[in-house]
Amino acid sequence: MPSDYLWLIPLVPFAGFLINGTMGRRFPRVLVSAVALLCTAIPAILVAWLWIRMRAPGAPEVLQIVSQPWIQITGLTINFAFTVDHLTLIMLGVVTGVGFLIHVYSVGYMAHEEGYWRFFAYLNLFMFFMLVLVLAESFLLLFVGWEGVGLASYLLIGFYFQKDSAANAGKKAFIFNRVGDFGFLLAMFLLVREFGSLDFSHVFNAITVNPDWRGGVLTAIALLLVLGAAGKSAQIPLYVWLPDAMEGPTPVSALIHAATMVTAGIYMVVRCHTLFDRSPYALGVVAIIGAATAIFAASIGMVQHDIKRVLAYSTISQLGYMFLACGVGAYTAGIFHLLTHAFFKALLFLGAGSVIHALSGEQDMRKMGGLRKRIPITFWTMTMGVVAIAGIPPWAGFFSKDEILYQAFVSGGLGKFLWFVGLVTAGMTSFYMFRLWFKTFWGPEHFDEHDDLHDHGAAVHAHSGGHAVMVADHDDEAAHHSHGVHESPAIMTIPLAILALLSIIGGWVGVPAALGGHNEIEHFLEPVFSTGVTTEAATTAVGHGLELGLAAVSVLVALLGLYVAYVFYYKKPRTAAALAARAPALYRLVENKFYIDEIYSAVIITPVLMFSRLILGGLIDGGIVNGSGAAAGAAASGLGALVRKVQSGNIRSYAGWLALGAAAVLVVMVFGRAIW
Amino acid sequence: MQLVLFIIFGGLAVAGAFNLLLQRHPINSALSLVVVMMSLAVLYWSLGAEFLAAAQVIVYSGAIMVFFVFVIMLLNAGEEERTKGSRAAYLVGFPGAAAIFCLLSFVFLKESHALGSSSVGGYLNHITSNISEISALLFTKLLLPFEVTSVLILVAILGAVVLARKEQ
Amino acid sequence: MSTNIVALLPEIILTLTGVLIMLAEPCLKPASSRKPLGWIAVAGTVGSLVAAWYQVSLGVTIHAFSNTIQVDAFSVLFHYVIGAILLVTLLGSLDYFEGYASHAGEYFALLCFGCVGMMLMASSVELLMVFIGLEISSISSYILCGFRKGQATGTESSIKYFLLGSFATAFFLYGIALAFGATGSTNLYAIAHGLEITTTPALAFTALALILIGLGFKVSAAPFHVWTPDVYQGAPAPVVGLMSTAPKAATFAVLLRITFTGFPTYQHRWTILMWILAALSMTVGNLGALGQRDVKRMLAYSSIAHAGYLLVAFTAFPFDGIAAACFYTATYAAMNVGAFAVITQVAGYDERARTIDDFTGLGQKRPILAALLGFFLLSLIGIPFTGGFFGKFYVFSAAIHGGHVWLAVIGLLNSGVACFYYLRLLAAIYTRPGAEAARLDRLRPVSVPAAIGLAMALIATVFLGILPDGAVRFAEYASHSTLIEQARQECAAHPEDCHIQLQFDVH
Amino acid sequence: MNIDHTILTVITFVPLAGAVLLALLPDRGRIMQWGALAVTLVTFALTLHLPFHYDYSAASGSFQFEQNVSWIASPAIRYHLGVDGLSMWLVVLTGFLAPLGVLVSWNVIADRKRLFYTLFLLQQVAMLGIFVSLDLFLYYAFWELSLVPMTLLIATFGRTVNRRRAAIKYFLYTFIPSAILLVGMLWVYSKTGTFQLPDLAQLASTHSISSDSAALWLASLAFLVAFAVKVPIFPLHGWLADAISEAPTAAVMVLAGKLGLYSILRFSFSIFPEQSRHIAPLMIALGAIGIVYGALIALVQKDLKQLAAYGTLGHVSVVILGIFTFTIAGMDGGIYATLNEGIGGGALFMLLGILYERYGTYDMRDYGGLAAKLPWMVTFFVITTLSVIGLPMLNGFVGEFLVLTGSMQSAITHHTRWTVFATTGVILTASYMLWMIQRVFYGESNFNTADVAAPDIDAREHFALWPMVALMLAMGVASPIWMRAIDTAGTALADGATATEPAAKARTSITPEVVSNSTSNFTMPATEARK
Amino acid sequence: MVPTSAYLILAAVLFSIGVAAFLIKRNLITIFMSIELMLNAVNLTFVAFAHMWHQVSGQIFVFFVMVVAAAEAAVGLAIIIAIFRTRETLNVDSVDLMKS
Repeated sequence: MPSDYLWLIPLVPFAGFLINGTMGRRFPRVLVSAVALLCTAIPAILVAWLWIRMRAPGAPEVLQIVSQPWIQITGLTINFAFTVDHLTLIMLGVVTGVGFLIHVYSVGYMAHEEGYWRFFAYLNLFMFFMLVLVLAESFLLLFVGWEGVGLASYLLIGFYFQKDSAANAGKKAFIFNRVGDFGFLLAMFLLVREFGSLDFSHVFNAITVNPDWRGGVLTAIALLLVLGAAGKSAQIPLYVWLPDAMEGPTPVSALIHAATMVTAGIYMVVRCHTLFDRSPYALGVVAIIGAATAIFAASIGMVQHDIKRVLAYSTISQLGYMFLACGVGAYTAGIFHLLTHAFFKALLFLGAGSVIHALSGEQDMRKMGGLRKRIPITFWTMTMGVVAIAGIPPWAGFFSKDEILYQAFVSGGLGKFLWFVGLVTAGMTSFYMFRLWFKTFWGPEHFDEHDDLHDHGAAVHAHSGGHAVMVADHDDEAAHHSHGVHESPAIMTIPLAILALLSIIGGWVGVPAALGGHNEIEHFLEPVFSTGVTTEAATTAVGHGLELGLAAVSVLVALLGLYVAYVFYYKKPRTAAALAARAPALYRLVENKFYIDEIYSAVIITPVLMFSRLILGGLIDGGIVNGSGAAAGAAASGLGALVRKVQSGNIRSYAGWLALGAAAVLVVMVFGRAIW
Repeated sequence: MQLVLFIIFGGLAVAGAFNLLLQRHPINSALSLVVVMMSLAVLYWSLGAEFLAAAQVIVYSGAIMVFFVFVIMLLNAGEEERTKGSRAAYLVGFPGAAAIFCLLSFVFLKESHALGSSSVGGYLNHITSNISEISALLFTKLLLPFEVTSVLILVAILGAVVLARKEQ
Repeated sequence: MSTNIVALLPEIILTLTGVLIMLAEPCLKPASSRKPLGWIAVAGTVGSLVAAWYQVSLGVTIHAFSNTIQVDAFSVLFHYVIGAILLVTLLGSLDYFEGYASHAGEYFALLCFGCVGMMLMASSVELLMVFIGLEISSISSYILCGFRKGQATGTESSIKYFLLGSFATAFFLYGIALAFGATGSTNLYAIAHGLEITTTPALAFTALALILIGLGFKVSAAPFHVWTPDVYQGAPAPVVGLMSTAPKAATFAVLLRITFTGFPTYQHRWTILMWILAALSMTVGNLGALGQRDVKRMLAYSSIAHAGYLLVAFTAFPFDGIAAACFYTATYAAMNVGAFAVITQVAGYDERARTIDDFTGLGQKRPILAALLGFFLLSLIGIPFTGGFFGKFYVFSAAIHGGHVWLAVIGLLNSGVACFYYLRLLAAIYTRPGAEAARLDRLRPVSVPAAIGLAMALIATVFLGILPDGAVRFAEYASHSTLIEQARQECAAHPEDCHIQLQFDVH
Repeated sequence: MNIDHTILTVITFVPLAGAVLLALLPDRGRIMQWGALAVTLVTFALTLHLPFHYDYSAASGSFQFEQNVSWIASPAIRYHLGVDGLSMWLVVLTGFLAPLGVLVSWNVIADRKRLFYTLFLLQQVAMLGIFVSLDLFLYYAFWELSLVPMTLLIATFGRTVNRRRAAIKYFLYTFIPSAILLVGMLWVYSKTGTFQLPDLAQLASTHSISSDSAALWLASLAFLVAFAVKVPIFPLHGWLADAISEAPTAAVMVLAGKLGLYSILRFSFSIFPEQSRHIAPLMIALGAIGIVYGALIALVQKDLKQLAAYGTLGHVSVVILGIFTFTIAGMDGGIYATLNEGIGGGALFMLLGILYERYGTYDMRDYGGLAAKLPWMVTFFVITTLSVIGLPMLNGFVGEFLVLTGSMQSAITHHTRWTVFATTGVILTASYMLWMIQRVFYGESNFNTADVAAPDIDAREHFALWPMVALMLAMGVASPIWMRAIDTAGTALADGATATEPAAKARTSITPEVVSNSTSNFTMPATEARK
Repeated sequence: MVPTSAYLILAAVLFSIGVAAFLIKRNLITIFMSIELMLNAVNLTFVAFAHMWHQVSGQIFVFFVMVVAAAEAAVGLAIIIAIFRTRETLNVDSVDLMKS
């Protein structure tokens, strides 16, 4: 049958992983990268072809293939089954497309790293699991991908495993994801209990055929799924792992922690929209979590100095947007923003990577500035990204963000409030992005010049062990470069360019009717959200005027953010510090990320460890469990000593015992019945 | 008649026994044991066991006790010194002994009516047939024990030889 | 051949052997080895075993000497056990005295005579006969205990055993006297019959109580066990091997006959007593062994415990109980005599190895001896596929079938406690030897006869563990043979209510 | 001729023959290793006969490869062997682990090799015997026999000075309950007159073992406690940590789990069905607690083996939780998880052993940054870890998932709470395993072990480890191969198909008020909402 | 006319005194004598019962007891002599090398 090749989409990267993972160590770098790129290019091509096939008129809306059963017991069967609908198509596109670009970029970025083969093997492994995730036809298979990407991210974050911080970050990421999985698993158990199956089609059909089945256990399932999503997509309260994940190489941050993996949560929620539609309560929770995360993360992002962390918090906040969208039932908007965000955030990260590469490892924005002439391509491409995320038309970010805000506004209940939060967040976003932009590319140069760069770089790398080779390489680079700060090679800049382009035009697929477009993506996804018509109705009812008004407002807010950033970090660079000095406590609070990590460790981790060590390990295990056995032994030997005390060795005493025993026996025999 | 004999010699036996208990010198104990045996012989006779009475006098007080006295002399055992042995002997033993006695006598008294009482002399009033019956029984019905006793005595002799002979 | 001779054949052969040895002894030069005498004893033992086999091959119950002894499968079984024990002991101690000026001749003779007494006990149904047999076996073991007159411990164990033994014998006799008083006879069947019509039941209880006290002492059942550790510790190893098994077997035979044949009327009473004695013996024995360093002493306590296991069988229904007791006696004899045979080899006449530490490293120095000892210890613990396991299993299943679940619980918990000290010895054997293991180097190589003896014990233990079917059948046959005889006697007493089936499928 | 009727005997006693052979061979050079390896490989090959000739279509609860001959006339004991879906794979697993055990002991056991390998093979005999015997007496014989070689292995080849203490502790801990178990067995026999498991199961199903319910209760407890100690179940695990941290790797690989769990499934469940169901809530609670408890204590261990020991406690508790739900998913998952425990735990202990072989310490604080030096080692370690923490596509996940699914399905309301509690184990397990990985392999290299010249995994160890890894992947991806047989057994043991019947089928008939009250507490199971 | 029980109780008295003597006396020989005393008590019982049952078998039993007593005396005293040889004392309390 024709869609068998669906299998190839995930399996090819897996093959790549196997090849590089087992033999890569002995391969030359060229070969490694060739394998890796090939194994990501092929799926991309396949997806493109698939796309074409499914856009073709009369093409089935859903492709499904079922293969061997994976788990099969009486009463429950779980198959290896893939399904492709339009939602999947979009995800596939993002994953393979952006994924491929980032692979290309990595070839340049990682060129001098040791463990090159390892890196690409892991990347391919990630691609495999990510594709399984989006293609899965059952909750459990989705969970496979879900865990798999978690694993890949664990391995990649801990890529510089000699660095304790890196290893820690990897562990942290995995464990926080596990907390999410805890929810996901429980949701699946409940699903099995309620539906006896984990296939999407089966479950969702079962729900749709019971129109009056709302809330109840569905809410439970939905909330548990939300917990899972929060873990994967770094939402409150489980977002803390994402900033630390920046310990990984920058392409990893771009691919996994910006474009693809972290959006898995949103994808999952959207995939289960049938379920969520039946549980307004859960949806409300989603929306609130989203909004809260968005503004919270943005506020932290405003004061970070590490360029990658700024981007990380911005990612969290953007993911919050998407959650918000899902929460108000605007799944399309969520996916739309997911799409555009994939483009510009990937772009931003890669750009940041390029900057770091240029400064040979420097990540602190306070040590940057004035780079726009040194690395023009990076500058221009990154500018595109900044503008896009800031939400200035006609860049991609504007359309998707605006859609979300609009949908939030028109959704009843908390809608207005959510909209306001989103709006504020938009302002903050544009502020901290431009702050980054100004601090990095404008103003005086704070980075050290070429001559003493090495020691500095060495200093940087000494603490980040993995780069050792890179430093060495920079010496001879320095030989034929005029100065240490240099533009990245083409293999890195080309992906940047492409992504820049995408983050300009990417949004045009979703131009709302109000702006004279006709929201293709909406129609494209319609078969998936056949239930999403409600929001559609709202649009027409309210009319375009409102939509335009809101758009204008958000644009203004964005520009305001731009202006403030301009004033603070270009016009009068002191004002920021002055402002910070005005409210030092607040500033410190925000700069230290509201001490969330500390709170977690103080409230949860330390008590748990103490409890285990003292109560469980010491009292129960050492005391009761082992103590009881020892006590029994002591009692036995004590009695034994008693018995041996009788054995005084003196004949007369023995005779005494005999006499006593005799008397006892006589008593028993004579009065036996009576005393028995 | 019976009663008188019983009271006199029973009392004598008990007295002898107590004397054995109280005397500190083995010889005195031995002699008091002889007294007990003699008085028991009388009681045997009064119960119509004339043969046993004789045997008691000859074998027991004659042979065995002489043997005892002989060994006492041989090892010239003197006054037994009051070493303090184990307290268990007293703390445990005497209650035990007392209990044994009480239980036994309790049982005997309980059953005394069923046991009836006995008149002087045997149920056969001429001694010869008593002995003849004993011998008859001994060589017919209880032949085997009688024969086997020889083995017992053989063992005893062996033992005496093995144990008492000085290692060279 | 007259029935009397047939009935007494094994005993006669042994007696003659003993006498022959005593006659031969003076003919040998004082300095020369006494081994030949030992060989004579071995030959005699084999002969008596053959005779026992001949007896059982007749397949009928023989009453001889006007009902003083009764030779049935039951007594033959015990004859086998006692004879086998004697054989292993003799083989093990053939060259035990080599190089020591000692009365080896008398030793062999005494062993033979002692076993004559035990065999008589096993087959007699007349308390007088039992008493004589008991005295023969006891006196000979008194002497054997003190055989190494050099050591103070030897004579001490001898005197302890002697005084306390006679003390207990007095109780036993008293019991017989009262039994005689209650029933007017000392023949078990007569007693059984008399008890049904006796007018003085209390006397009968007391009689049985006193008899059980006396015999309880002989089998070292708590609370009459006090003598055991001291006596065993002081006595020579082979003698302990013998007297911890053979006299006990004989005494248990007597106990079985007295309780089940003589006093079945009062079973409801003595079951209680047996229950208590069993529980007490098991517990006391195992607990006492816990802290022991001296191996023989430890095994003494363990023998107390095993007496307890055996007493458990008395609480079961007659048929199961007797069968189980017979089987367990056999297995216990096999493994215990085996263990002591090994210890004899290791310790030797001069008691090189006394404490557990002295056995450290045996596994290195003498792997085979160590393996054998280990095996016997495992059997004593009751590890499956050894006789000890099936024996325990059989006994306790009988008890549980008799409804005494809690006794079984106590017993098996005890066997758990018991592991501890057996394992300590086992672990010592298999830990790497230190400097103290030097004395093990002076070990003589195991002589051929000793090896044969060990092999016999080993084979018996393994066989009883893995293929116990035949043994079980024989035990059941024995049990049946005595019970059926009892039934016959009752029929003779009052023929009206006589309903018993007189055949039992031997195979 | 058809070997099917004797194959089990052959499988069981080939190692015995091997043991005897080794005992006779001279202990020179590598004779012992090669001999043991050959024997175990042959045994493994023989065990493979079972899955290939197993009749998967046979009715559930029926035994195959049976051999049933009279052994002892009275008490009626028969030499009765046979396997079903429950025991077959356990037999194969036992056969599979043995050669690996030999391989990992290859150099570690330097002297007294003969003793070691003889005991090792005897241990295998006992375990195989336990899995194949269908006669209670025979089973018990093997059960007790299995104690001896293990105890001697610990006492003789233990790691530290208190090896003897640990050995005796292990022995007593398991022997005393077994003694009580014997009483229970004998009681059952005295009531029924048979030791044959099928007959007993038959009688039990018709409630005709005994009418005395109190006695039945005691007997069932006697069985359960004995098994629970062997497993071990939560409060009864006193021996585990000591025994594991002392015992040599090859012994540890087979120390915990299988035997006890199998015995519960086979004997407690079929002889005391009602009692087992009545006590299920307690056992489920203990299982759930055990999961979290083991994980939490493992979290704070400094000693790698202690950590693994408490981890083991957690994993066997998962099985307990599963099987006592009496749902099909729980049963199948539990049995599957038993196999996984053997493989995952075995692999983990092998790796620890290999590590110890290199560095001579189990103390985490002496390790660090080994990943750079031992790439293969870290690879195996990570894979094993992932299997242990239940990453999908590896074996651990399938069992764990089914178990928890089952416990969520099981018909008693408050199980939902325990399920949630137990599921937290997912987090904690990951925590301590990753913590260990990081402490040992990542970060700066530790000065205690930095200068030790340690080679990476060598060929022999590759031979030992690859089968494990391959099996982890295979059992994670292609579980039906194993599940086919297991499912028949699981279905026979579980409470029929009711528990797995999905609620949605009945949803159409839901009345509004029921919906409203099921809204009020959503943990209420479908089974109730249905009426 | 004396009730049989009187004889029995007399025997019991003697027996108990024998037991007590065994417990009290220090000298091995004396202890041995107390055993003889106990045996005599038993004999008295036998004779009394023999008289009661009009059966001589009881008397014969006594006869055998005497024989056995003689044998025991021979062995016992031999042992005592051996003891005396090894430790030059007859005090029972000094015979406790082996204990616990």
